[in-house]
Amino acid sequence: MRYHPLTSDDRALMLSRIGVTSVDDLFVDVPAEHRLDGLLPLPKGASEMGVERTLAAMAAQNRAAGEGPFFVGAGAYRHHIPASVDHLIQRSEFLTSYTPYQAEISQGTLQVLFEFQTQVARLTGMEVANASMYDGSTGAAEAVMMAARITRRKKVLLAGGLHPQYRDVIDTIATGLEVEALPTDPTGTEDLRSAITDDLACIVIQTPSFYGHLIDLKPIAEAAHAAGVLVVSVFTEAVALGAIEPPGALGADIVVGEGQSIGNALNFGGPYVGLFAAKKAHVRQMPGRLAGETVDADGRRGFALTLSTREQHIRRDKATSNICTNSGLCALAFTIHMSLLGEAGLQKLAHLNHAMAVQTADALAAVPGVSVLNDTFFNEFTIRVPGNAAAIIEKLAREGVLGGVPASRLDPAAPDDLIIVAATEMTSEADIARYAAILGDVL
Amino acid sequence: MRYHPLTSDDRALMLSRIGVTSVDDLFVDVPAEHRLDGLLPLPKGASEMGVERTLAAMAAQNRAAGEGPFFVGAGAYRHHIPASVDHLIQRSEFLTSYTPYQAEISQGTLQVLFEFQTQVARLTGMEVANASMYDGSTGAAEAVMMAARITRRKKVLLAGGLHPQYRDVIDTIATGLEVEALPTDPTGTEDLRSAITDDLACIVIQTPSFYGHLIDLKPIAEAAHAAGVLVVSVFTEAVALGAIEPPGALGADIVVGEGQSIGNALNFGGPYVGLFAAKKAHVRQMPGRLAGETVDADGRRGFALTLSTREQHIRRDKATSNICTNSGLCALAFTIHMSLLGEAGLQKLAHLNHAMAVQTADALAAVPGVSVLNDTFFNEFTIRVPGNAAAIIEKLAREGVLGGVPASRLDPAAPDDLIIVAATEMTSEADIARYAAILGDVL
Amino acid sequence: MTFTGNEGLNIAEPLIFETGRTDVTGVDLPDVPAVQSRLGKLARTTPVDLPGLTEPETMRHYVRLSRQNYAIDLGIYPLGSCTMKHNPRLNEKAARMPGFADIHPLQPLSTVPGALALMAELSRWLTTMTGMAAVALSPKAGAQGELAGMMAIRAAIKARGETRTTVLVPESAHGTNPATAAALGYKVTAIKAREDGTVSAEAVRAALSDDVAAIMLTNPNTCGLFEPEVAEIAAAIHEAGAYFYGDGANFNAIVGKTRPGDLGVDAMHINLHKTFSTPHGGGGPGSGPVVLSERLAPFAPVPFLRADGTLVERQDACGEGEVPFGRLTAFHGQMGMYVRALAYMLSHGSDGLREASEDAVLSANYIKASLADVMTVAFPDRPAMHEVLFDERFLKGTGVTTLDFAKAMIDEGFHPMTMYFPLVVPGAMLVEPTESESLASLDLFIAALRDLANAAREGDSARFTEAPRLAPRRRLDETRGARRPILTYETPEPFAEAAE
Amino acid sequence: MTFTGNEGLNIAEPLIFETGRTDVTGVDLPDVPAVQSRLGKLARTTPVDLPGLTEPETMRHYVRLSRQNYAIDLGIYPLGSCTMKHNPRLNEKAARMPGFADIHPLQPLSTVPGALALMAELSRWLTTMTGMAAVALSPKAGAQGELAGMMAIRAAIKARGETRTTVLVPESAHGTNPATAAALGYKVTAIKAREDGTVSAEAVRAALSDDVAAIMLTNPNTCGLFEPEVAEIAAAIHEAGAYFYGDGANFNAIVGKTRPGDLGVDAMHINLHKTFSTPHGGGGPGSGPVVLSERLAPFAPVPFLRADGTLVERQDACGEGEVPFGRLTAFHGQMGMYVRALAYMLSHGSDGLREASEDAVLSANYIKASLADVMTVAFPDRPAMHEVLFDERFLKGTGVTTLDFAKAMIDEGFHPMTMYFPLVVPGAMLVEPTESESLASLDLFIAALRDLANAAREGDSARFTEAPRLAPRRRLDETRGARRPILTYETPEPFAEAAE
Ligand SMILES: Cc1ncc(COP(=O)(O)O)c(C=O)c1O
Ligand SMILES: Cc1ncc(COP(=O)(O)O)c(C=O)c1O
Repeated sequence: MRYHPLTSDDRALMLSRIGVTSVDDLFVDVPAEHRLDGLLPLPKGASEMGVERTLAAMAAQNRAAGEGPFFVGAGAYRHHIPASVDHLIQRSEFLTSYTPYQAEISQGTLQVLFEFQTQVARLTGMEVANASMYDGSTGAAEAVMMAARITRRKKVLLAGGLHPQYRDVIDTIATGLEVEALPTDPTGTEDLRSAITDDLACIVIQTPSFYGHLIDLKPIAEAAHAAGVLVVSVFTEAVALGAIEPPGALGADIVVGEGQSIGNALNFGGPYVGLFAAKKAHVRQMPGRLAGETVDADGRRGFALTLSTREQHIRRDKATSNICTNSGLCALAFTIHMSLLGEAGLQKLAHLNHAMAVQTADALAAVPGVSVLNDTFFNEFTIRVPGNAAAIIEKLAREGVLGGVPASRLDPAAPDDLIIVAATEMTSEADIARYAAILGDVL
Repeated sequence: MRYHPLTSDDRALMLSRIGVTSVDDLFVDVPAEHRLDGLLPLPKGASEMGVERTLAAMAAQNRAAGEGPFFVGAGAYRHHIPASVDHLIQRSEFLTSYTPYQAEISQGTLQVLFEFQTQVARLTGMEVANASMYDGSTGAAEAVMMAARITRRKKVLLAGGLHPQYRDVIDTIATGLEVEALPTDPTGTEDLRSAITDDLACIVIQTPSFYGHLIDLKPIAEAAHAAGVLVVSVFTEAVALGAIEPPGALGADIVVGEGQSIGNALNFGGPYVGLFAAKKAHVRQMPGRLAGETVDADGRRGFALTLSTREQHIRRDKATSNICTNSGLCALAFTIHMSLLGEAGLQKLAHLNHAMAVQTADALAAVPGVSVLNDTFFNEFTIRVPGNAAAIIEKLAREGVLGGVPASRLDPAAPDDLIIVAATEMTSEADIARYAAILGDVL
Repeated sequence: MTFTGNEGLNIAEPLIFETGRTDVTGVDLPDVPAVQSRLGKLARTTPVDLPGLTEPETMRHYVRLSRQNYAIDLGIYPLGSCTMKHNPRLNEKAARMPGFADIHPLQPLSTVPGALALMAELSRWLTTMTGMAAVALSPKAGAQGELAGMMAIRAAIKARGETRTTVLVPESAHGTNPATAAALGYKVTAIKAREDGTVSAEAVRAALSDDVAAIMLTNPNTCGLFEPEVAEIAAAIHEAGAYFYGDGANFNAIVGKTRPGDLGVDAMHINLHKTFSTPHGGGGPGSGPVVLSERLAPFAPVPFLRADGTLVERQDACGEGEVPFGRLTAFHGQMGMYVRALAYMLSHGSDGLREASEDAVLSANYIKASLADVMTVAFPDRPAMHEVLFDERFLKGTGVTTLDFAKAMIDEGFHPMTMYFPLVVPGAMLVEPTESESLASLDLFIAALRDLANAAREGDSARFTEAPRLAPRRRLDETRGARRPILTYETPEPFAEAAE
Repeated sequence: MTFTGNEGLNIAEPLIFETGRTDVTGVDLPDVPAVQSRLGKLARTTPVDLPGLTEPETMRHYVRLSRQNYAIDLGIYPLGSCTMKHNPRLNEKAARMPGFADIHPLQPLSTVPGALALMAELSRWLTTMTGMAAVALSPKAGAQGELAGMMAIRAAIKARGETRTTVLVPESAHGTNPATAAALGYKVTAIKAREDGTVSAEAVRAALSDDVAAIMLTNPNTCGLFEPEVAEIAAAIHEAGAYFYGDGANFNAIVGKTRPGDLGVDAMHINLHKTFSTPHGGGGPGSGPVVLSERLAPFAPVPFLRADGTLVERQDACGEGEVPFGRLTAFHGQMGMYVRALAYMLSHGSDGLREASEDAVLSANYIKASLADVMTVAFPDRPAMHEVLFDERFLKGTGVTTLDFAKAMIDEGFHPMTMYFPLVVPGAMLVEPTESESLASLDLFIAALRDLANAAREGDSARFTEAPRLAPRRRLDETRGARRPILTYETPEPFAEAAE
C-alpha cells in the first residue's frame, strides 16, 4: 500500500523485538468471537489513478456552479477565491499540523489565529473574537447558550428573519433552553421591539435576513438592553459587512456569522467557518479556542492558546462548550483572503456584489408576474413568482439556470411562491439577462 | 495593481529621496523621440477573476486528453502523475527559487539535482548525468556537438528511426557539423552497422525508435567503437527503460532522452526535461549544469554546482554549450515521481504500459485492412491503414478518438498511410475497444 | 546577532496590522456598475480598519509564518489520541474537483446526483467497517458526533416514555465526553479504571441503575488499551436499559480487526480527520459522522439519506419510522471531508484498511518494546493498541518534568507526544506513531528518546528545563497570556509611540 | 548539540539512496494483464537499482529539502539580471487547466484551437510591446532565443548571398552572448565600454566592417544603464549591412516606456521567466521567444503561426516568403510558460505593465540613492534602470571581499545580489529589486546593507569571512567539488562500511 512505509521484512523484525510471532498476538484483548477473520466485504485497495477516475466520474454528475448562470445563496455564496489563498492553505506546515498546543513550534498557526481574531473583531465591530466555530449555524447555537450563561436566563427568542436551518440547529442544540421562534418573516416587517420581554436571555436577529432584508439593530438593541436582554446578531454573508454598518456599532452583544464567503469554496455545504465575536467583558463565557499575545522566555513576542480553562480539555463537564476540533484551515483561508482584500478591497467587493444584486433584482422585477419583496437588501433578495417556486426552480435548472432557493425548501411554514435570489461579483450581466429571459419563458 | 506593493505615497517619498520629481526623470537616457507617451495599444489590466475566465474559455476550446480515448505519443506520453508530485513542485521554496548559485541557501535544489543525476545515470546505465537539458530534442543536438568535440570529427550519422523533429533540431543546431540522415525507417530494419565509417563523430540511434521498434545497440556499438565512432542513444519514452535493457549496458557513449513521461504533464509540448548521461571520462565535455557532493566549512556534507568552467557564465565563447536556464522544476518533478516509483514501481509501470500497448496492437491488427508493422515495441507501434493516415486521424477525432500521429505529419518523406499509436497505463480496455470499433467504421 | 534579527532562512514576520495599509489591496476587481443603492440607511459609515496586502506581500507573510510550524510533512507527529497520519495529496485534489468544491448545498438536488452518491458510498463504507445499521454524516467534528449520538440515545429513551439523567464516563475519557453529556443536561458519573488501565464490567455494573442513560466508553481507550470486557460491559448496559456510546477517536487501531457493532456499541462517532486522514489543518476542519445501531437509527438527525439514496432535509418531510431528533448544522455536513475520506477508503480498500490498523498497532508496540527499559510504561501488561502510554516515573528525582521532556524533543526535531492526558496516570505521555512511519523514522525517534531519557537520568537537566532552545520561540509565558489576555491587535496610540 | 543533529524545525535529510529501498513503491498500479511480450530479446535483465519511497516518506523528504532553499516567497531576491519578481499563483492555476496541461502537441490541430489562439494572443502582446513585426515563440529559454535570433540573422545574410564571420559583443555582456555567437561559428570581437559604463557609437563604428554580421547588445545593459546611443549604434550597424541583436533579459525596465523596435533592434529574445514572471523553479524551465523585425521575420524557425492563425510545422509546408532557418526544438515550445506569461500580461494590461517597469526602475534608484554614501556605485552619473551596480571599492582595506559581503547578507535573511558580474567592474554587486518589493521591504534591505557596510568599515570582518553561520550550510568547498567531482551517489561498499 503506497501510504504504508513498513515492508514485510520490517514487520518481521519489529514483531521479534516486541517478542510476538504475529500481529494478531497484539489483538488478544479483542474478544475472540468478535475478531474478524477475513477481510471486510468491501473492495480491495485501488491505485491513485483508479480512485481519481472513480471520484471524477461522481463529480462529473454534479452541475458545478461555474457551468452557467448561478443565483443560489441563502447561507452560502459563490465568490471568487484568489489562487494564492488555496495555494497557501495547502502549505504542508499549515495543512498537516495539529491544533497549536505546542506553541514554540506552532507560531505560524497561532499568529494566523491572532490575525483572524482581530480581523473578525474589526469586521463585526466587536472587541474580541474566537479562533472559529464549525460554521455559522452551530456558532449561533453556541451564542444562545453563552447568552443564557451570562444572563442566567433560559428563554430565547428567534426573529422571523433567521435562516430556518439556523433556527432548527439552535432548537436542537440549545437543549436546556426554551427557544421560541417568531413566524417566518419574508417581508422584513416584523416588530421585534415589542416582542422583547425581560425574561429573555437573548434575541437572535439575522441581518441581512434570510430573505435579504437589512434590519436596523439599533432600536431593538436599545429595547433589549433596557430589559437586560442580550442581542445576538447573525449574518450568513460576511461580505455584506463591507457595505453595511457592523452589528457591533448598532449594539449587538454577540455577533456570529458564516465566514465561508471569504476564502472558502461552496463545498456543498462544508467545511465552512463560524465567526464568533463578543464583548471583552464576556470573554470568559465564550466557547472555542482563543489565541493570545504573550512573550517567550527570551522576551520575544509570541502567541499561545489562552483562557483554556473555558474549554473541554481542561474543564471537562464544566466547559463553556464541547467543541474541540474547529475550522482552523478555513479560518486561515478567511484570514489570507481578508489580508488580500484589505479595507479597500472588501468595500469594493461588497459594493460590486450589491450592484450585481440590484441589477438582478431590477431585471427580475421586470419579468411579468414577478415581484421583488425587498425594500433593502445587500446581495440577496426574495422574489414572489406566480406558481410553485420549487417547480419553477427545477424548470430553470433544466434550462441551465440555477435561479435561487425556494424558501419553502428550508421552511415548511414559508409561502411556496418565494425564491431567494443571490448575486455576487461572479454574476455577469449576461447571466442576469439569461435568467430573466428563461424565467419569463418558464412561467 | 494587485502585484505592485508601492503606493502613490511610497512613490512620492522614493522620488524625493532620489532627488527627482517624476519617474520619467529616470528614463532620460531613452532617446526622447522613442519614449512612449501614452499607453501601449493593448487592453488595460484585468481582475484575477476576469483573467481566469478568459483563459478558461480558451482552454475549454481544446480537447483534453482525459476527455476520451487517447493514443497519441510520438515523443510525448500521457501518464498518470501522482498528486503529491504536483503538490511538491509548487512548494514556494522550489518553485520560486533561482539557479542554486548560493549553495548555502539552496541545498534543497542542489540535493534534488544530485538525486536526479543519480537516477538518470542509473536508469540509462551510464556513469554520470547532468542536471537537465531543455528537452530530449535539444539534448540530442548537444550530444552530437559533444561527440564532435570528443572525437574532433565533423560528420554525424542519424539513424532512420530517429524522431523526425529531433533530426530537424540536430540539423538546425549542430551548425558546424556535417549531418547525414538515413532514410526514414518505418519497419525498423535498416542496417546501421554497415553505414558506419571511420570519419564519423557519432551515430545517433533512437530506441524504441520513432516507429516503436526496439533496436539492439550492442552490435552497432561494437562496430562503431571499432571505428572510433561514438554511439549516441536517444529515447523519447523514459518509462521504456523500466522494461528494456538500458543503452549504457549495450555500449552507448552518450544517452539522451526526453524525461517528460516521468512526472510531467503533456503541456502541448513543453516545458519538458532533457535527460543527458555519459561516461565519466567525457564529463568535462558535457553541456549543462552539474551538482556535486562536497563538504561545508564545518565538514558537513553538502552539494554545490561544480565543473562550471565548462559553462557559458564562466567560459563564455569557449563554453561547451550556451545553455543557462534549464529544466530545473521539471527535473524535480521527474525526481519526485521516480522516487515514488522506485525500481519496483517503475518496472510494474513499464510492464503495464507494454501490456496495454500489446492489447491495443492486437485489437487494431484485427481491424480489416489494418496491419501492425512492428515485431518488437514497448508502448508504441506503427500501423498501416488503407488510406490517408492524416484524414483517418481527423475522422477518428471527430468521433472522439485521438488515434495517434500520422508519420507524415512530422516527416514528409514518410509514407502517408502510417499511424504511430501509443498506449500507456492510462489506456483502458474500453478505450481500446472503442478505438478498434471506430477505426473499423471510418475506414 | 544579526542586524535584522533574522537568522538565515528563519525570517521574522510582523503582524499584518503592522505592515498592511487600509488603502492597499491584493484583489483587483472590475469597476462597480452605477446602481441605485438598496442599502437604505444601513450603508456602512464607520471604517473597518482592515489592512490590505498586495499578493507578493501576502505570499511572503504566510509562507514565512508557515515555516514556524511543525507538520506531519516534516516529521513524526506522535500525538496520542490525535492520529496524525499521512494526508494523501490525491484526497486534496479530489476535494477540489469543481463537481465537489463548486456545488452549492441548496442547488436543486436533481443537479447533484454525484454528491448524493458519494455520501451514500461513504455511508456504506462506514457502516460496513463498524457493523452498524446506519450513519448520520452531518456532525461537524467528533465532539458534535458525540452530541448526535447522545441526542439519539436521549430521543430513544424518551420514545420509550422514560427519562434518565445519568451518564457513566470512565475517568480516562477525553474532555469532550463529559462536556457533551453535561451540555445535554446529564449528570456525569465517573467510572474508575482498574490497576491495569481498563474498565471492569463489575465497576460498570456497580454504577448502573435505571437512571443511567448511557455509558460513553472509548475503545481502544485513551491509555491505548483494548477494553477486554467490552462485550460484557455492553451486555450489562443493555440489560439496564441504557445505551453504549462508543467514542471512536481510536478507531484507527481496529479497522478490519473487529467491528464495534459486534461489540455492542449503539452509537459511535468517527473522526474522519483521524482514522480517515483528512488533514487537521492546524485545528480543523474535521468531520464526525456517527454510526448508529438498528435501535437508534430512526432518531438520526436531518439531513439523512434513505436507503434509496434520497436525502431528507426537513423533519416534516419524514416518513414512517423516521423520527429525527433535530438538525445539528445548516446544510449537509462536511462534504469536503467526505470526499477526502472516501478517497482514503477507496485507496486502501479492505486489505489496506486492515494493514493500516495492524501497522499502527505494530508500531506502537515496537516503540513500547524499544523504550520500556529507559522510560516507564504505564500499563505494561497488555499489548498496546495504536498508542502507548508512558508516565513520569522514569523522571523521578531528575528534576525533569513531563513538560520539560516534551520540550527537549522539540529541539531534537520532533513534535512531542500528548502530555498529561489521560488524567489517570501522573505526567502521562501518550505516543501514537500511526502507520505512516517507516522503520527508519521509528528507530530515529526511539534513539532520540533513549538518549533523552539517559540524559535526564544523568543529570543533564538544563537540556530539558531550558528547552526548547532551537525552535522559532522558547517557552511562552502562558500565565501572563491568561491573566491579561491580549486577543486582538490594538494599534499603538501615536503618542505612546512618540513617548518611547 | 542535539542527539539527532536536528535543530528544532531544521531537520537533516539524507539522500533517497540512503533511505529508499528498491522493493518499496509509492505508486500503486492495477495488475498487469497477461500478454505475449513484444520486447523480444531486449527485455531488461539488469536491475535499475532505483530506490523507492512510499508517499509519506516522499512528502517528508522533499518538504524537508525544500526548507533548505531561499525563495522569492521568503524575501527579496535581488539577483541582478535575473528579474526575480513575484510569481502570481493565478498563473500556476491557469497553466494546470486540463485544456492546456492535458493536451498533446501532436493531437490534430483541429482539436486545439484554444491553444493556437493563446499562442496568437501571446504573439500579439509580445510584438506590440516590442514594436516588432513577428515573433518566434519556440525557443526554450533566453539562450536558445539568442540562437534563434542569430540564426535568423545568419540566414538573412546568406539570403543576400553574403558571408560574414564576426559578431560584436560588449565586454559587459552575459556569457550566453559570446557562447551563442561562438556556437554558430562566429568570431567574437569585444567592444569596450566607456568610463560611464555605456557603449559609444564611436567604438561600434570603429569595430564595424563588412565582415560583421551583427552586434549583440543588451539594453538596458548589464550595468543597469540604458544605452544612450542605442539608436545611433543601430543606425551604424544597419549602415554596415549588419544586424542588431538585442538581448532582452533586461526588458523589465522599459516595457511601455520605449519599444526596442523603434530603437532599431532586429531581433531580441524575451525571457518570459524574467520580465513575465514565469517561475524560475530552481533553474528552469524558462521560455525565450524572439521577436523579429520585418527583415528577419521570413527566416523564423518552424513552428510558426501565420497571421491567419494557422500553425506551420514543417519547412516543406512553407509558402512564399516563408524561409525558416530550421527547427529549434521538437513540438511547439514552452506552452506551459506561454499560459503563465499571458496571464501575467492580461492581469497587468498596458497600464500595469508600464507601472511594473516604472516601479522596478524607481526601486533600483531608491536603493542606489539610499546606499550611495556607504557603498560605491559603479556608475553613479546616469540614472539606474531596473538594477543598480555597486563595486568593491567601499570594501577596500577592510579584508572583506564582495563574496564575503554577500555571504553575510545570507545570515541577515537576504539572498545576495548577483556577484562578480558584469565583468567590467571589480567585485561587482548587481542589485535588482524588481517592482515586487514594498517600501518596507526595501527599507529593511537598505538598513541591513548599511549596517553591514558600516560593520565592514569598522573592522568586524569575522562577520563576513565566517559567513554564513546561520544558513543550512556554511560555505561549501567548491574546489574539492571540482577536483574530484562526485556527481552521482555511489552505494558504499559493504566492506568499506565494516572497516570504519
Ligand atoms: C478520544 C477523543 N474523543 C473525542 C475527541 C473529539 O473529537 P473532535 O476534536 O473531532 O471534536 C477527540 C479528539 O481530539 C479524542 O481524542
Ligand atoms: C543578460 C542575460 N542574457 C541572457 C540570459 C540567458 O537567458 P536564459 O537563462 O533564459 O537562457 C540571461 C539570463 O540569465 C541574462 O541575464
